[in-house]
Amino acid sequence: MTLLDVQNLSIGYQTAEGLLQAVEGVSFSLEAGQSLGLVGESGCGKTTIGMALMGLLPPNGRITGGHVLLNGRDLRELTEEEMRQVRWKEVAMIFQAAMNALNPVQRVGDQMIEAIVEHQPVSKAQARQRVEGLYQLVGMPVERIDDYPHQYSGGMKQRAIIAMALANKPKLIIADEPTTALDVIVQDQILQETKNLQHEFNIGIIFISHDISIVAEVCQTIGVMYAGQLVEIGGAEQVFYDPRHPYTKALVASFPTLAGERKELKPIPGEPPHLINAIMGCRFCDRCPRSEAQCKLDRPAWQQVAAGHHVLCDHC
Amino acid sequence: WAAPAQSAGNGILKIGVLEEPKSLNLWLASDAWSNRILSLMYQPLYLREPNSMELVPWLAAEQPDFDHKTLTCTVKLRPAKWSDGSDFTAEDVVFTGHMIYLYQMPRHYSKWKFIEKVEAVDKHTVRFVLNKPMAIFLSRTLTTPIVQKKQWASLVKQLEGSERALQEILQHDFEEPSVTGPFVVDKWKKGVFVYMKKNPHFFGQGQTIGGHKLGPHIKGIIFKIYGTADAAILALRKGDIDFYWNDIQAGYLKSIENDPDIKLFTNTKSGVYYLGFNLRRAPMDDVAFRRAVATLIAKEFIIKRILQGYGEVLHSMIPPGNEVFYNPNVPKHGAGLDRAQRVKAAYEILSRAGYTWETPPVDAQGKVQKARGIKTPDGKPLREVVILTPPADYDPHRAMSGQMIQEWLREVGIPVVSRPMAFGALIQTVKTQHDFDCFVLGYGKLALDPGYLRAFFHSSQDKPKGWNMSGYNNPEFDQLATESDETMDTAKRRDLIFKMQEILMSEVPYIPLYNPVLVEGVRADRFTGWVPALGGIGNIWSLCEIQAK
Amino acid sequence: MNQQAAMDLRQARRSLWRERLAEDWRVFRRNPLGRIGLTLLIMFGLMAVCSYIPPMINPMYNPMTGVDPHIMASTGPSARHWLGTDFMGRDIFAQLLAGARVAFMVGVSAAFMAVVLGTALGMTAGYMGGLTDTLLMRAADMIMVMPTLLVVLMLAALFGQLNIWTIVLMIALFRWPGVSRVVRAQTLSLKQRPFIDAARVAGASHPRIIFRHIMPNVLPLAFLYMTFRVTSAIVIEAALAFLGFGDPGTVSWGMMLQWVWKTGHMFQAMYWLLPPGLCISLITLSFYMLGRAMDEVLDPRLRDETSAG
Amino acid sequence: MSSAQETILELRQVTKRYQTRGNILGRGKKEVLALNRISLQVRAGEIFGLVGESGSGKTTAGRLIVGLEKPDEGGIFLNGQDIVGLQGKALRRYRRQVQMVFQDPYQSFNPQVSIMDSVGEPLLTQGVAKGVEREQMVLAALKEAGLSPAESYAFRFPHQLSGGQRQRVAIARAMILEPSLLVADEPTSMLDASYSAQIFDLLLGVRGRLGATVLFITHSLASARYLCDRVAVIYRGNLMEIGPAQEVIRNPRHPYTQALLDATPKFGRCEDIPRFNTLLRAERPAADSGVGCGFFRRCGLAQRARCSMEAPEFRAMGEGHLCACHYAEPGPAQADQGGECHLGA
Amino acid sequence: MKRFIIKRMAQVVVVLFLILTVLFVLFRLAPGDPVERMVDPNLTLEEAEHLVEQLGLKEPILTQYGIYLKNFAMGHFGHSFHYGQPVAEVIWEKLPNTILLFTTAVILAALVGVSWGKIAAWSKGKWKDLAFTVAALVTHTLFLPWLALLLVWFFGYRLEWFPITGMMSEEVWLDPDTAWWQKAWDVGYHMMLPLLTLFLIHFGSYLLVMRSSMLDTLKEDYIVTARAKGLSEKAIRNRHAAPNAMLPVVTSVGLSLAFSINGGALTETVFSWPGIGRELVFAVSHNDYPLAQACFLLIATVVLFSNVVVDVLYAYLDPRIRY
Ligand SMILES: Nc1ncnc2c1ncn2[C@@H]1O[C@H](COP(=O)(O)OP(=O)(O)OP(=O)(O)O)[C@@H](O)[C@H]1O
Ligand SMILES: Nc1ncnc2c1ncn2[C@@H]1O[C@H](COP(=O)(O)OP(=O)(O)OP(=O)(O)O)[C@@H](O)[C@H]1O
Ligand SMILES: [Mg+2]
Ligand SMILES: [Mg+2]
Repeated sequence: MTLLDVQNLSIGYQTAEGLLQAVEGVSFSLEAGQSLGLVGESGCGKTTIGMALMGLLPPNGRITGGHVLLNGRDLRELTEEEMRQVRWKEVAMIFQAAMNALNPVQRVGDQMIEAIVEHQPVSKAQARQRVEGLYQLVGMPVERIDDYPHQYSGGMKQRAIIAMALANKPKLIIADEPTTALDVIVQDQILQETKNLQHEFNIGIIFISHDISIVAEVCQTIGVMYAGQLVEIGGAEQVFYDPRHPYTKALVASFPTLAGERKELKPIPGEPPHLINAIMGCRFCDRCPRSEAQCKLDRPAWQQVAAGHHVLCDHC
Repeated sequence: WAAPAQSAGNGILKIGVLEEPKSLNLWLASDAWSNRILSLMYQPLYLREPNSMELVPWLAAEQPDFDHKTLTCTVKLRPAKWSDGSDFTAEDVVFTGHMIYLYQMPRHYSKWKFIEKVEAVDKHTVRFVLNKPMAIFLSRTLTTPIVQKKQWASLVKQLEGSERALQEILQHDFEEPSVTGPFVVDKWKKGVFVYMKKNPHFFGQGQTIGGHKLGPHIKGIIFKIYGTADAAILALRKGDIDFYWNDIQAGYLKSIENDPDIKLFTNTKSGVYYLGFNLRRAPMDDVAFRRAVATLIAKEFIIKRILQGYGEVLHSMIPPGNEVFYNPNVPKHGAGLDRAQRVKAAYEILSRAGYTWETPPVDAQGKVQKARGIKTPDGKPLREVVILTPPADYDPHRAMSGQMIQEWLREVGIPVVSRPMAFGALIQTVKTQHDFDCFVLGYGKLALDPGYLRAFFHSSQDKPKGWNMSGYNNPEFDQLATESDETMDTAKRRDLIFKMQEILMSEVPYIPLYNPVLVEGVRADRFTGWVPALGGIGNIWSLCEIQAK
Repeated sequence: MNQQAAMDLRQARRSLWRERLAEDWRVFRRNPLGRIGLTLLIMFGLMAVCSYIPPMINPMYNPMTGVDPHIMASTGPSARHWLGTDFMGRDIFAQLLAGARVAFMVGVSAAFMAVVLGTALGMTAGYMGGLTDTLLMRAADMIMVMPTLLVVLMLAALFGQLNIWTIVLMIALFRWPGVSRVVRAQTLSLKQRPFIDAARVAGASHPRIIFRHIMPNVLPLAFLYMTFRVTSAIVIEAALAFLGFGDPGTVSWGMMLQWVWKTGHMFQAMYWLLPPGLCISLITLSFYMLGRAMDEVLDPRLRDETSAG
Repeated sequence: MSSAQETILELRQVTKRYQTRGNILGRGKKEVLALNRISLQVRAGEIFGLVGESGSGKTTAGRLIVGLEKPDEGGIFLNGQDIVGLQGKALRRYRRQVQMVFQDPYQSFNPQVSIMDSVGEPLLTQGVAKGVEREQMVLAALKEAGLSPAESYAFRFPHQLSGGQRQRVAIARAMILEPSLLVADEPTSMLDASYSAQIFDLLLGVRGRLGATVLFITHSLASARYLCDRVAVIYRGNLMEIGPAQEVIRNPRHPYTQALLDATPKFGRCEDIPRFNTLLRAERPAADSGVGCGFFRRCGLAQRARCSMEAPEFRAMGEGHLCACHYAEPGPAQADQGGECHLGA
Repeated sequence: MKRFIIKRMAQVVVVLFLILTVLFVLFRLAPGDPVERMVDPNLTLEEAEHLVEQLGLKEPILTQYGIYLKNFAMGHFGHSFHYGQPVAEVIWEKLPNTILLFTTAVILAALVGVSWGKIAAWSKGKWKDLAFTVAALVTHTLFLPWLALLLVWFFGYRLEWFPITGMMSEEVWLDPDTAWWQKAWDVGYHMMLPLLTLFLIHFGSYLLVMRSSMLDTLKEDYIVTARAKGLSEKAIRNRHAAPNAMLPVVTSVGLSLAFSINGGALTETVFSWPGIGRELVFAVSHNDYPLAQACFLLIATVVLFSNVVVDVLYAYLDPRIRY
């Protein structure tokens, strides 16, 4: 059964200048135990989607359309109290800024115990035992449970958060740039661990990053986002070896690699559009080498280019 | 909420005051607030009777027997007891005198230093020997409060040879001072109240002294300390207190005048508020200038407008309430004149003295006009004169008077500014530094003995921190003052004092302005028998005579 | 051609600043606190300006020395005296207007001095570091723990005769440490910012770094602090006057309150008790609100939020 | 690749220590060895890459080179002239030749100063040009950096530009004096991939058109490979390996470089990338004095007796390829297994 | 920690010494001597001179300074000119009253201000926030003496609910039969208005500081984490946001203490609450220098030590700080 089904999700932020359409018409689905990567440059709405899935949009943010079905249940129809039950029990999140995601004045262990006790009928002592187990799972010394966050290194904090995300054995974890602030070596270790844990517990993961290479390493399915829209989605190989959308192509082409010949990088000219202004046609057309006059006016439609490989472009 | 206790019923009088006594040490606590309490405790040999203002024997048994030839005075004492039950004897009087003399007790020493000898003739007779005749002997020396030898002797002994003996004495604190007065302090909650209970050993209990049948008829007095007048007035209105022992300011009067429960008493004070000149400087050294200023000041206006009627005009440095020494026939500059007449009179005085104007205050037709360009007799423009006054919050009346005087003097073209100055600074400038032109000050509680005239105007007092702030120097006056000081015959002394007043008012180093009237309020429904006196109903006689209704 | 280009550039530069001010103004205006504060302040400003008018109409409206010849006691509002008269027959409205002038004078000049002093010392301490920093900050710490009102009170009693300028000076002398601490912290953090390094790499000298790079970033903060200091200066002066230690020759609102309190009109002369206190409170409030609003204009997070996207 | 072979910049045994500020009491005060006896030479006209993880001392090296800081020991030579301790005028003159682009484009501009004045500042302070002339030069430089129309960018404040634009402005500012050496401190680490390609292009242009030498500081092996002629790998202030970019990255000899390469996420056709599976240990204690091998704490090969006491010498591993490891041997890399590619695992 | 405290204490002592010296210098620099200001025509010039000498005001300055320091070190603060009593005794009588009033008010204000500030920030933009913020803004900026006078007028004069002065009714304290709780009740009853004044003035500032600090905290990532964990609103507010938001409040309380002491003195003066603040104003206006000096020093000491306490408290609340 489909774990998560996002249909036509649109999200707007109310700002001083008007409604900022941060996400528009995004659809994807995720099977249990699978991983989906969302890539795209800064400000394209990745975090916004993640937050919307958790029901944690900031006060000025609002889902303006679409559905989010978790195990067939529409999260948008849940009351705040029901949503609260869903959080962390069914969907957990690993945040972009792990450094700041832990409360600096509470012991790390207590923060994890809190997450368990809130959702499960266990005593604090039992919860603590569980936390100790989790620490071992993510390879952290158990005796540091009672430390404060500032006594941890960046990698340890990130591990602690991963452990915390696993605390209630959720079915879905949203990982929003979990390794951005880390060194490569630590990042590598964490990514490996994440993968192992995912397999072990059969967890669905939505992995958000602006770094294609990281997503490539972790995810089976990849969605490429641009200016609030999902522009291409498909299997990892499909997307990277056979990118169809001009943006995806440009993105892949602008990324230096370690392998192969030193190819020339092709920068993408221009800047992404302002999301405040209503955009009629294709959002990428101003920067697209292949754009035509018509692109500006017509809303592009989804094309299937291969099984499970879809592109939001009329010309591919 | 807490209902006001019916104090009359239990025989306890409640008095509202603004400050608590400094201490119960007689030698330290000389201020008005301490005095309210200490005057009920420490008693003198003689006391003024409120109606006649005559001295009547108090701790003394009869009028003093003064031998003018030998300058010896014998005083017979009443059989009285200290509050600790021991007898009051001549030794206590002798001891008090010695103490004052020995330590140069501030405020008392000058009243005792001319005493050659004081001795106890027997247990109830004291003999004083003076080294020269002294007018204030009867009125001031013999009214010094007496302290108990038993209580102080050990301390005095201890302090023998000490350098700072006076300081030690002033800082000495008794839990329970032995006194002879009608009340003793029973409980004192600092900053909150002082409770005085009746002294069972009070010598006057049931006696008739000076025509007054003395009680006290009340069990005790609670002095409630209200830091602010508004609180005290409110307490009086609510009946929390029976008597507010302080001058009620005009602002409050409106709200209590028509209150049937409150009875107001209006009495004069023994006070002088005046404008003083610095005679060491021009143009204030010119008597014509001073007279012109005196002429220009409309004292009635000040009384009517600034004091809102609560005051009397002063024409002499001795207030009229001091019937014995007040000279009604001194020169009264500008009395009864209206504004234009004053200007004309002043113009005449000044121009006769040689002052000139570019535009004189009075034109050829005799009409008053705006004066300009006044010049002194030597042809120089008149410099600006500054009148220093206390600030309005310290005493709005004086500050405002300064302002009015400024306006009036400008009418004849004298350039004046009135400048309020913080009180401490004012005293410093005027009394110590002598760096001023004119000032407005006043004394609210002058003694009835006019000895202060000498202090204020004798040339020997013209030094930094001396009381002759004007720098007045008149050998004739000095002569009279010294003579009057040593004249013990009242009639003769009165002549001298009259003459001194005449000289002063003709030369006007100070221009007396007004003597405020004191308004006090009591609850009409609680106690009766208040004794009005110069200085108000708050006096020992009242407190010895009042009875619950 | 070249001249034309130069002119264009100059114009572009000007419009750049205009835009920036306009943007600041927009942010400021969005803030209701700022709008209310500014309106109130303009009102008080008008009062201060108008304070010169009543004495010109009739000398009896002179706030300090003018007395109504027909009135001998405090009276309530009337056509002749809009807010009534005080115990001597002086016009309360005229006093209130004069009080506005004094409040501005005291508040702005004391705050200005405190802020100039605080900024200069704070920047010196922050930029120089080392011993200078330690000494200045210890001094600041020491002054900071003193209750200003009580200190000035004590000095007033000791040295007598305080005129309004000495009061202003003393307030300034005791209120700079707060400013200098903030400015110092800001300077320290600015010093660490890469753009200072960038300027150094560009070859900028120390004075240039201080005045061109640090100062413009510190000044808004200093200006912000000035509004808060204005309130505290006004309050301190008013409290001082209320306690009877003010300049006896100046009609300030605190002085008016003192008169009503000390002359025993508290219970019957509401018309006299209310206006000065209300004015002090409102002017404090308005400067405070202005400061808060400016705080939001200056808050970099806010600016980044609006500029993002 | 590069034809010019003369050395423009040389670091000789440069050591830099920092005192970390403890608390108010001075407790917790530590000495950080940011650079430990680093020696390297940058040749004129090349793009030289300095690669390392966060905290390895890359920025410190850059700051020392532009004279923002002084080394505790050692010398820095530009065209043979020692620049350590330059002051006042001399320092200012030196900075006409050496400029820097900072890591964080959001922080390296004074928010109160317009782009025009920021970019024009070096002209003013170096007394090159004033007034209209200066403004024209700024406009030209902005155009050069790919910001056109330049006028519309010049009269803006930094916060009105995107990160990519700011970084281009930063390059314009650094290049306006036409320095011979440009230190670019991770100019793209805060930017999106699509922008970094633009910046790379610009830097290549800087080298190409203006003939400037570029010291490119980065944590990413991939960008180093793309951009640089030669690279140096440093770890916690210690130089590990140095050599031609392609050589070092495709054939790393130092365990640390190998580990780094292993850990770098790869994508694309990565079959030919060897995998070393270097054993990394959890941190182990070692003296922090700079003796011994800098990588000893984490190295799986290291033996306490040798590595913690004896600093390894640089030994040639190939043509211009030096490596500081007791256990490194010249010759082709010995990969555990070839080409595991993580794509879509 | 211990070392930190000791070091801070040493700093406090140094600063106190400096203040002491400054006070001494100030009082000697001041024109005139205290006796000069006793305007009493009964006090003759001769007597005044003698008194000045006896009070030790004629010694050489350095001798006076030496004596002054020695006395302070030994805890002798001299004798009050006004009361003639040792200053320490005067202060000792008044100090408990100040502590009672001031700390009660500050603690109450802090409790209410902080909890309401918490709620206001939590419901930012809603009516509750608006009401709380406006109330805080208004009370915070009210001119304290004026507020006090208004309260006197309204509760004391109009409604006659509360006494407007002093701290106890004499009936209660004279009656030997009154129980302690009656006395306590009586003091509390008298304390109502000054307490209300101080409370109103302070609670606003606590509320505002807490509110803005809380708003800052709410933007932090760990709050989002807490939300994501599915914690209840209350738990997030009280367990995660509030403790962090408290940190700046604690600092600001420490820093504003000096300023609130001004307010304390004004309140005590208006309500004639027999405390240190009023005593200082009284001493100053009566030229009682030893008393004024000691009161001031006491206040400075209290402020300095409270700052140390605040630092320690801060370290206790924030585990990131370890001295
Ligand atoms: N609270 C908010 N109010 C207004 N606009 C917002 C808010 N949060 C985000 N945005 C805007 O919504 C858009 C999408 O933001 P989002 O944080 O989802 O991007 P992102 O893809 O996660 O970017 P990054 O890679 O920088 O994290 C951006 O343009 C951003 O400016
Ligand atoms: N001013 C300073 N005071 C104290 N320590 C410093 C200072 N600057 C740098 N360090 C320390 O020196 C070491 C090297 O820092 P540096 O900034 O050069 O690293 P980097 O390689 O540029 O790292 P990053 O990739 O994070 O920019 C680090 O451990 C850092 O903590
Ligand atoms: Mg994001
Ligand atoms: Mg760096």
